[in-house]
Amino acid sequence: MALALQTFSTVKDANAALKATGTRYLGGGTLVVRAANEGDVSISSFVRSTEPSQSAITVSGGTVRIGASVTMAAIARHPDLGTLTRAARAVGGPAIRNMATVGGNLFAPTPYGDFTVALLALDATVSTDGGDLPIETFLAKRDGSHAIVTSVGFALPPQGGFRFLKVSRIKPKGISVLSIAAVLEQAADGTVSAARIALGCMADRPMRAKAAEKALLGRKLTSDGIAPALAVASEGTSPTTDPIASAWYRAQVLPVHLGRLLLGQVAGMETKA
Amino acid sequence: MELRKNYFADQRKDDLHEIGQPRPRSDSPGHVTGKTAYFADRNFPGMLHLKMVRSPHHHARIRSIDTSEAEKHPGVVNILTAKDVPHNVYTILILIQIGPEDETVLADGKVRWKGEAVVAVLAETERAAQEAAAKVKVDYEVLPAVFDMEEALKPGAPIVNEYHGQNHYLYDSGECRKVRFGDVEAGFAGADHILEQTYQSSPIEHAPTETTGCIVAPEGNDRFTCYTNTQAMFFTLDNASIILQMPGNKLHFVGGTVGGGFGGKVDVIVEPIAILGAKLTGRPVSFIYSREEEMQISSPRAAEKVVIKDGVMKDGRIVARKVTGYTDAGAYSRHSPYGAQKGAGHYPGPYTIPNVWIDTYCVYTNRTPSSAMRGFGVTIGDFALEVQMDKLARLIGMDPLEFRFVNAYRDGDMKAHRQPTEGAALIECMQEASRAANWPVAEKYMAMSSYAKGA
Amino acid sequence: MAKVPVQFTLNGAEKAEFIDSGTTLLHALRDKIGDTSPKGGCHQGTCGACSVIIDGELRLSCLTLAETCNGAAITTTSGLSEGGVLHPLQRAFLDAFATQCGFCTPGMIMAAKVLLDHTPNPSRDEVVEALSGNICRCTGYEPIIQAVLTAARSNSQNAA
Amino acid sequence: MAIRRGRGVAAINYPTGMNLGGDPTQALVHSTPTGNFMVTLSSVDLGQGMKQIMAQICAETIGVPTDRVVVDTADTDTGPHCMGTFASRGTHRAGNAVIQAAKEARQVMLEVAAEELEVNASDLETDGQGNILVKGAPQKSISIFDVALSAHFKRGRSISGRGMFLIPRSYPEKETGAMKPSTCYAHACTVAEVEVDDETGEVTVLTVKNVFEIGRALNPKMVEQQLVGGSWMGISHALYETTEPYYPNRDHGGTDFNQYLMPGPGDLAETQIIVLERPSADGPFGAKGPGEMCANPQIPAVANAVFDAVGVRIDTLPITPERILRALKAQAPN
Repeated sequence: MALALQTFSTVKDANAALKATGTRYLGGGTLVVRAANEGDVSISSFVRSTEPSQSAITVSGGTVRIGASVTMAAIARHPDLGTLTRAARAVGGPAIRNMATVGGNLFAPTPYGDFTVALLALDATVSTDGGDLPIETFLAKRDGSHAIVTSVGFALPPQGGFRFLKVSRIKPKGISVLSIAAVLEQAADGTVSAARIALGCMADRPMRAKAAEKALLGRKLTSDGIAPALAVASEGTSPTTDPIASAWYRAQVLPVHLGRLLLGQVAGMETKA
Repeated sequence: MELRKNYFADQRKDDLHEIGQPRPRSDSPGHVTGKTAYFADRNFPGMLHLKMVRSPHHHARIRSIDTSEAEKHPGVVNILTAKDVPHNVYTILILIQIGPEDETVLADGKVRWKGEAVVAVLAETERAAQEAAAKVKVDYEVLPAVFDMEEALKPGAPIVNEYHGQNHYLYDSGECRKVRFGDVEAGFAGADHILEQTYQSSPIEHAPTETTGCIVAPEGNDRFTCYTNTQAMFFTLDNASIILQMPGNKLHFVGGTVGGGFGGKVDVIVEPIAILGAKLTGRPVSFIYSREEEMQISSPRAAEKVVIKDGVMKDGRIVARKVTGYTDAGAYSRHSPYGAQKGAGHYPGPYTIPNVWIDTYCVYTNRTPSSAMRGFGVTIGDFALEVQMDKLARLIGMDPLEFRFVNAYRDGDMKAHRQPTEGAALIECMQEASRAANWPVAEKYMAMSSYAKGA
Repeated sequence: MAKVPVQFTLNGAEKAEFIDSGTTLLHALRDKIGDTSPKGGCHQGTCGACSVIIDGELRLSCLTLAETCNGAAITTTSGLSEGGVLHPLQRAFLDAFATQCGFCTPGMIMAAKVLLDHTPNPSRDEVVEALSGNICRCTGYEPIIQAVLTAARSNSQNAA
Repeated sequence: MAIRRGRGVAAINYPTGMNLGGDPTQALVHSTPTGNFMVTLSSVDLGQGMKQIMAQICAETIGVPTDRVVVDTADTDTGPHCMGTFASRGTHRAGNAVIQAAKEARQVMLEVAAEELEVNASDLETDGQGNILVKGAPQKSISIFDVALSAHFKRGRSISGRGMFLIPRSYPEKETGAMKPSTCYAHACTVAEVEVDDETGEVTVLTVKNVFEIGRALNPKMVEQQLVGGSWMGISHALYETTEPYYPNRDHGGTDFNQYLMPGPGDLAETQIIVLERPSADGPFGAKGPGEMCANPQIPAVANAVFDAVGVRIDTLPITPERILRALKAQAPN
């Protein structure tokens, strides 16, 4: 079967077309066109939707909704999404960021999917034609998911409450050794009152570091304060081994990098902004 | 860049018109305007695309190959197997009488590394070739494989390549290329310290931005023009002539504009099969490695293991050096027997050592055949030698840079392979490095010269 | 095989072709239209040699389907010099000896052009970031970074 | 967390050519009717700039500006044999062949000029600008343009030459290994300075100071290109590159430029290049082959610098953060 592209003006029609075998949804092309170029003959047809809502970013009342077709570059330059610039710019180089979409990133296999790590820490909601799912549930089920993602939504974290770190061997553009996103709320005395920490490359898809989150509660962000959280940071992880790093290495340096992120020791990190 | 004209000024005239001038490169305007024509910047009507069916196993017997479904696939024009290649078993260095022929163009009865070419599919489009390749059925009986050079050299190890019969290349000097100079054991016996260390590398890819490939066009007169990015035109033409049993006058190679080579494009892999495809179909054929093929199928720089044993005196003189080098050729020779031999000629490095013993082995394992790369036979050896030098200096409590001055070769010094040193300049490089890096050494070293002692 | 029409401007000139559906822009440009300045270094989106500018944005033509470019304005390196006069970036690459094998050069120039179009006086870090999706195996990048910085300076001088 | 600094040195030499296989290259040179010169080869330019260098070598030898020389390569229907571009042999071997061919062509050119000027050819010299002058009487001269016209249309001479450079094969002696693996050697010394993060094993190469002795810098800017790019590749080999990250385990080989690691533009060391020239006896204008050796000394220099920084020896390439971290953890905890 020669390849073909089918374009639909609504998500509904595109979803219907995706029921046929050999079809793959075309977002920015960075995953599926690559697969076809590399000889994945299971792909015979690209399906895309041009429904305008998929390309929209809306920010209102502290809530953000990002259409699934929005690119990393569009997020990085959006005036109201400064919090996420670092995470959006963690994806690829400039050309990739002009192509790679939020929707695609949700499906990107480890070690890709750094932006999804951010979305997981933000506890985003993933919307499809068929309804909404918490991102954690969505990620768990994504391999069997055929419904086109239309958007993701989340509450903007308080000022300085979002932290993101991607560790890579190559600068400025390298794929992840690991990535960490954290949404932290602190009480007036500096103790952590709420924490969500998401990890990339510590499993076959982004995951939450729930033991570490729990261990941070009521603690201050000092070396001593975070020590219990670092001690349990690897709980539940099954880090990936790939050409970039082994599972052993990832497990070893996770607490180191998490500690640096929590202590604000990451170069270029804006903990206030 | 700074040219230091004060060194060796007595040996050089600087009165030239064109040499030594920073003339602009004549090819750069083409590069910056995108007009430089690389081999793939050609498009012939009716051009076919060649895709390889490759072995998924490291070592396996081929029980059968079934191409019937693939042949029926729309767009497929021809499918080639071992029986279609006139002289299927070859080795490229046969041109300089380094045999035996040990490699197949298309696997015949056996595969010896994961990724080995088994069946070539020629189709109207890349996509049709990929789809048809997926329909070729090869029945394999998986065999035990060996990946570790030490394991491969043990008795009873699976034999990687029957054309050799054992898992190492057989030189006229035996299982290894040897250099013997002085009496190394006597040297060790008289040394203040002995240090034996092992160094290891893994395969390294040339990773040129332009992948290996060629486009072959029939000229219509029984001649075939092969547009190629080979690093060696006649070397490739002559090997293709042997493999295809075609007289050289039927072959016309055009190249010379290459998107990076670094030694990765001297293996004569894509051209013969593409020419054969063009000959059998009468149509132009394009065979261009995918990036994945370039990374994992094309020959890398060999992994090497280097064992160095040194005897050193408290005053810094190295009095004996024994080096055992192992080059991991992968499943086939390609250029590796040459590289291992080149290594033997390179040790013990740019130092004058009275007692030297070198053994270099070319070892076969079930991995991607390795071959030449920038610094062939030397790069990894230099890593081992120069880390060893650092360790020796620290062992005797000497500054590592000064330690190298003590041992540096100079004009007239006899090398282990029995050539007198000529044109040495190691000392001057180190003197300049001492200044540039603000790494002071004793005045006596700064006063040294590579010119023959007493000259 | 279904042929579909594509129509866009390439370096200012109208182009219209019938192509196989699913064809990448890289193939359409090189094999149908004959602009071979974008190079196919990986077809994976990992080398940047195929970079082109689509409606002002840097894109990888190997991962872009040509059909999705209908109505777009596409710029390639072959379209930068006008009337035989090199673009300042091309001039700077020549003067800095920033090309060796030249295979990455058209993509590098595209990436640099987009940078300078949006950021006429970039910092070194901004240049590094702009070039980060493009692989060069020959130069060690430094001459390329210097060429882009030089081109930016010459641009700002001309503007002043 | 501690960022620890160290420096290391390495010194190397490198053989030019493939003597152990036998090493020939041929060249042809001829003039056009208007006194431009064609160099015909089958040598391959990999991007290192062979065509430009051959043009400069021919121009110097004939006595014309480089832009009057065109290099035609590599077409096996027209170009004479060349062993290939590898083993740092291109400039050295092909350059010598071009010199020989250009000398022969130059001799014909001078003979024709001598007939035109009615002097002896041995009394003539070139000015490098395209003119042939009588030694000691430069007012008596003829342009190479006119000489070529005369040769073609008046005197029936072919201003052309054949060049052949062959290093005969050296066969290593079986028992002693006596051999002649090279005709000349280039040299280098590198000092590298690194920072090592002792909690993650990450290495940053801060500076590399490279001194290269290359015989003769035929085109200094092109030499610089090679040496800067080579120095980068050396660092890349030291810290990043492998197609089998878990060698000898065959799994997890990279298949793209994301997985196959090389330093990016944000990973560059401050690089200093210093060049010395000790002309080789048999090189074209004394040149040796710098293309390969320039990527070698950085590897051990970086390895030694890592030891200097954190006190662990990594004797396996590449020196990855993982290998450093494992070694640090294996060190006695005190």
